[in-house]
Amino acid sequence: MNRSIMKNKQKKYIRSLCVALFWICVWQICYWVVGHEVLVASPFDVGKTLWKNAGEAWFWQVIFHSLLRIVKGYLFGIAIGAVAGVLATKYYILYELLYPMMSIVKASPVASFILLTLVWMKTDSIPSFISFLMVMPIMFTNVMEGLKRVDTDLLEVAQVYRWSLWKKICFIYCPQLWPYMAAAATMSLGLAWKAGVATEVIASPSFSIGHKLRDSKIYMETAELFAWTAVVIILSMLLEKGLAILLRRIQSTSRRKIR
Amino acid sequence: MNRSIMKNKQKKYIRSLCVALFWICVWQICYWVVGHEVLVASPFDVGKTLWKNAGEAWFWQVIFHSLLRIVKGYLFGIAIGAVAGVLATKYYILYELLYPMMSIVKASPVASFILLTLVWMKTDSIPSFISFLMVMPIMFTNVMEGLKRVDTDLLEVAQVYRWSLWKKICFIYCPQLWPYMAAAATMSLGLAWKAGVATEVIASPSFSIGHKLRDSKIYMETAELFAWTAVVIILSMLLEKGLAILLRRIQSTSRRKIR
Amino acid sequence: GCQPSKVEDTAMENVGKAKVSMAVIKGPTGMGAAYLMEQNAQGLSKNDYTVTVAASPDEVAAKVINKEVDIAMLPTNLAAVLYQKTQGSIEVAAVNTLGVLYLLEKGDSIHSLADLSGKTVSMAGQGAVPQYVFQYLLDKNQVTDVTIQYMTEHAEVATALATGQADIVVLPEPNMSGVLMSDTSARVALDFNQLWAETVGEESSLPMGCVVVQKDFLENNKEAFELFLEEYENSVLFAKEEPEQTAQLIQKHEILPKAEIALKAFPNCNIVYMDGILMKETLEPFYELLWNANPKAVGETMPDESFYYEK
Amino acid sequence: MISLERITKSYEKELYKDFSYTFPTEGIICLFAPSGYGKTTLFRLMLGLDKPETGRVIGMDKLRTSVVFQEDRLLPWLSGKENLLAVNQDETLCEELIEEFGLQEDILKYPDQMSGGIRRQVSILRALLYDGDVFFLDEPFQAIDIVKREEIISILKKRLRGKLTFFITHHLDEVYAFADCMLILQGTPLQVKQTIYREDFCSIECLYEKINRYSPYCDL
Amino acid sequence: MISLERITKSYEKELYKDFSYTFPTEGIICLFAPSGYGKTTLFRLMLGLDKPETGRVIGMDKLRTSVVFQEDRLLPWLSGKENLLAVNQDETLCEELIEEFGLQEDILKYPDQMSGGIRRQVSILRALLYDGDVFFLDEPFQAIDIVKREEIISILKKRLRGKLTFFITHHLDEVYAFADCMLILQGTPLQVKQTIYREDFCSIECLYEKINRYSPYCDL
Ligand SMILES: Nc1ncnc2c1ncn2[C@@H]1O[C@H](COP(=O)(O)OP(=O)(O)OP(=O)(O)O)[C@@H](O)[C@H]1O
Ligand SMILES: Nc1ncnc2c1ncn2[C@@H]1O[C@H](COP(=O)(O)OP(=O)(O)OP(=O)(O)O)[C@@H](O)[C@H]1O
Ligand SMILES: [Mg+2]
Ligand SMILES: [Mg+2]
Repeated sequence: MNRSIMKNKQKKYIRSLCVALFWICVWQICYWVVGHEVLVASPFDVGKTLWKNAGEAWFWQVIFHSLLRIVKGYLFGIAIGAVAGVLATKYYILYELLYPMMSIVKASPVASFILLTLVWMKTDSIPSFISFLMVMPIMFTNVMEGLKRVDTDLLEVAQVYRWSLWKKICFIYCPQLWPYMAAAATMSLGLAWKAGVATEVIASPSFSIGHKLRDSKIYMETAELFAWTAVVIILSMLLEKGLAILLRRIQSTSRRKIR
Repeated sequence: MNRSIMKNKQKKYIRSLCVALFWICVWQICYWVVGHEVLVASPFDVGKTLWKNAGEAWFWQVIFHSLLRIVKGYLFGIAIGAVAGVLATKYYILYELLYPMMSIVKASPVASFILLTLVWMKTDSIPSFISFLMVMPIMFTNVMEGLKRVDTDLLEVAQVYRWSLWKKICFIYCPQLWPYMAAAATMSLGLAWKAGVATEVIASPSFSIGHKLRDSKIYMETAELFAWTAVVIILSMLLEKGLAILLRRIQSTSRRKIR
Repeated sequence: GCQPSKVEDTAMENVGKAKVSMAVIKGPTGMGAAYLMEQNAQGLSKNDYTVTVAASPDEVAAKVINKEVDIAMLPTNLAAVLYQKTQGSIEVAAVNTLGVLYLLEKGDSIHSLADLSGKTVSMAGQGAVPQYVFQYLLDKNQVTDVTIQYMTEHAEVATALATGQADIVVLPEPNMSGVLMSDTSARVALDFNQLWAETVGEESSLPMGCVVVQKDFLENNKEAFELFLEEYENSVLFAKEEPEQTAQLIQKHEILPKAEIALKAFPNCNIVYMDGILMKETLEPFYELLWNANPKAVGETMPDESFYYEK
Repeated sequence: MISLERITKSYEKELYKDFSYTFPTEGIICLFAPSGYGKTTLFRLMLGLDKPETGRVIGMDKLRTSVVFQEDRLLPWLSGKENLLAVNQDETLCEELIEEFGLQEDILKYPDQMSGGIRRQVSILRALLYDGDVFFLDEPFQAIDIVKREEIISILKKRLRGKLTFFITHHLDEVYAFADCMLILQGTPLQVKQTIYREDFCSIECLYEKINRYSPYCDL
Repeated sequence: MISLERITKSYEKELYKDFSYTFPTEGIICLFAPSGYGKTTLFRLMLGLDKPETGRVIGMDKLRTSVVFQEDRLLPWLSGKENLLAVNQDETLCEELIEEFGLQEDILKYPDQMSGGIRRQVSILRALLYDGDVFFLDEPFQAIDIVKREEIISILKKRLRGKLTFFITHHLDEVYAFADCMLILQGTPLQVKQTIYREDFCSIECLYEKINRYSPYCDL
């Protein structure tokens, strides 16, 4: 049993490796086809740059600070979006008030109120704020959708057996909201990350991936640019993986099967 | 009956008006609090600017071109995301290949490969492309999630009664995927719109809202900036409303209750 | 210190010094202030400065509007716009950067504006200073048959040059250094600063960056501001005399990411210190040019007398 | 005392119109009516899950209710045991009941792993464990085999003694074995046509005959 | 001819072990076993919805199957009529059957607006409309009232003549009224303990006695 699991894991790693290799090949071919180092850096150069950077302390500091900023905004977005979704479902008047606000948040281009945010916030917190704005409406929509589809049959069970609100939340609402919230959390993680980094490019706080991207773009250091892009992508994948594991763990410890 | 419906509709309009008034009041208060015309324009000034602009032909041309660009990207994103989601669920190997690509698409900052896209594409099509990139992974995730949760009991019914694939799609898959796809479509509309306009700000094709936003920002014409932002928001809301009506119509003509 | 907008600490020996807050933009306009910032950091300056190194003009503009900073270094056109938008609550005290625009080519065919005739030039900045200046220079020199291909970003122009999609481009610092560092076949063909002098008059130069000050601040702290100007002029002089050392300081204070880049870009950035009548005479024709091209570029009206600071 | 006062309720057709009835305070009352005539609807009205158009239900306010729904309605993400404990934390009573039902093994499964009959038994267990003042059993013995059914009936009879229980079924043998009193309802709107008490049941055959005599379904 | 060859299937406990049986080619065969012993599982194996661990099911490949699942499994987003037509476009047969069942009104509703008994009848209708070669009826008469049940049994008997039907129930009166042959299964793993043919049914009482005599549940 144990051995077969190990073998399975090995197999999975090998497959992941193959996939990674496949995409790196695609990249290399792109490089050959384009034929300009300034446009597309070769995987090899990018690897070298990454390796060089990884040896330096500031590299990790930059990553750490960017991560911190964006994850902060993300978590706030998740929390506030969920709460807003619940309240808007419960109180119709709040829905009427919040819905246009969410549309505004979703639709208004950052460029429009960057001056405003610059006045009110430190450059450090703008990326957090933007990733917050990215995540919140997604969570809001999905929580509302999930609540709309909660099984009324089971709510009737709770009613006749006089369950407390708390019990209803634990046993009926949470398990049914879970997939919607999980989907929203997974989906918005990458977006928040991307939007956060994009804002860092504009607002450029000093220890930030966005700042590095900006500099390497201005000075046409394509290998550097691709290396930082790779960092962004790898981090995003790691975050997503981490989130998936976290979600799975939460789900399996609390309850087994959630439809 | 008919009269009461009309009364109901009137009531709804009045309520929407109240909500709009509420948010305009909030805005006006913001304006007073901030106290700098350059930072926050007054609703009155913005209204005036809008009114002035609306009288001119180019205003509508700009809107039309931006709309066209972004909606094009959005529709492609919807279609390709859905197809990719279906295929990735069906063929595991495709999932393995597509999943990292989706992560990359979701996470890689536009700034990193805007240079690439600028070389390969006309400025005109970049906003389409970016809103496409915004929508596709959302649709992909939601379709995969929806397919994972298709009721196997009903699939067994289809199996014993030997339904064709087509029938299965019409009667079992579509109705159950519908809410997931509708949520993804609604959710991503605003985001695509915002990302599209943001890209227009950078890539500035000549007839574009983004171009106007950029100009008014460079010249610090706050009223103009807010007016164009308002245009973006109003259009986004109209699009969302339109989408909601469309979705409801499709749903009601085809089937009544979709859980 | 990992604050994004770097606030230099001024720990010691500050008794009796006036507190002054100042904003600098990363890039050429900030380079002249490097030595001052260093002095300030060591407590050797005559005022007690709190310096913000901002990433974008937007950020500085926001701080000026909000009166968070007393002194700011800005692009000249933005200074004029802000003057109008704040109902004249700022003054311009000095020009600190001259023309940073250059015409680059691959090859060796352009030696004067006239050589551009019949060629295609790629550039960014449509509807902004680069376009207006370039157009003005072309018009004044009666070069009419130049095709200008506008691109969206300076970085795109640089890429186009590097990949051979464009042969002749107009680029500002610091993008130009980027090109020159990665592509040895590119050559600086024309210096807009020089062209300007040739076209407008020997004494004139093309002002791109300036120092502005809040009027409110001036009312109460005239001496402190005079001290600042003195110190700043020194700082600029130091930069011109000791480029290597300044480059190190520029890196240290994060005005540019690397000392080598700073050193390379240094001669092209035309850092100066110019105040009083000379400043006014430099700025006015420039604003007039912009105003003629597009009144919005200077905030709809030409700045009046009270815009110019007098000692 | 629970009573219905001039209740009206309709979906398309009128199920109840000015329907009034006063139920006894204890005993197992079987509601016997054709499919789709409104038995479940009556339960829902009494439980407050539906509102009547006019009229009201009296005497239900302060009563705790134990319900076996027509469908099982177990929470699919909880195991059988967890489903029970969600309703009443009393572990000892729970264990005792599980043992009485002989479900020690199956109770640990999740609803989608149980057979139909076991799911049904867990529903009944849930109602018993909650131990309400009034029981509503909507076809509780569906899918339960004959031997098990007899056992469960005797457990229920013991545990429901002295309480009021409403019971819906379509099987006369279940009525005969379980009910104290049988309300035969018929017609649209539904009306009580006949009340038969336990002492008049005699035997299943005679019950069958009695019902045929009053031909409750002749107006179908 | 359908037969099972040395079938093994287990969930936790072993439901079938080396189970072999050959069914007759026509007639209504009732499977009678306690709850949770594997009747539904056997249906699933025969229908190919589940795979046996070893052994195989022979003779099902080319047969069309009509199934009434233990749960209704109607598509909730289609009305009753649409649910029927999804299985067979034959409008006239559909109308005819609906009329025979007397469901003209209720068939237009959506499943969540139907009563339990009506949903069940629609399931049966669906199976009849598809008109497979083999019928699998898993407790088809749940929640259907006695009069309706008799009517439906006679319709089914008429329409299933000459076909093979598998039928699961826990009610002897249904066996007596409907089945041609009764397989009594018991034990874990499940085994056929007794086969009773229609000619030996005599009467319900005597059927009940026969079953008691063989006490199929004594090993519970
Ligand atoms: N939500 C609803 N919408 C429309 N009609 C409904 C709804 N609920 C119930 N009905 C109708 O009300 C009638 C009575 O339904 P009810 O479930 O009470 O029947 P029942 O007596 O419990 O039948 P059964 O024995 O089949 O369970 C049915 O004809 C049904 O179609
Ligand atoms: N997916 C599953 N996972 C685990 N156990 C299962 C699963 N499906 C069925 N079982 C077990 O197999 C046994 C037989 O189930 P089955 O549904 O065949 O019973 P049945 O004879 O149809 O009973 P009933 O008369 O109650 O419907 C049960 O004990 C059940 O717990
Ligand atoms: Mg019912
Ligand atoms: Mg079963």
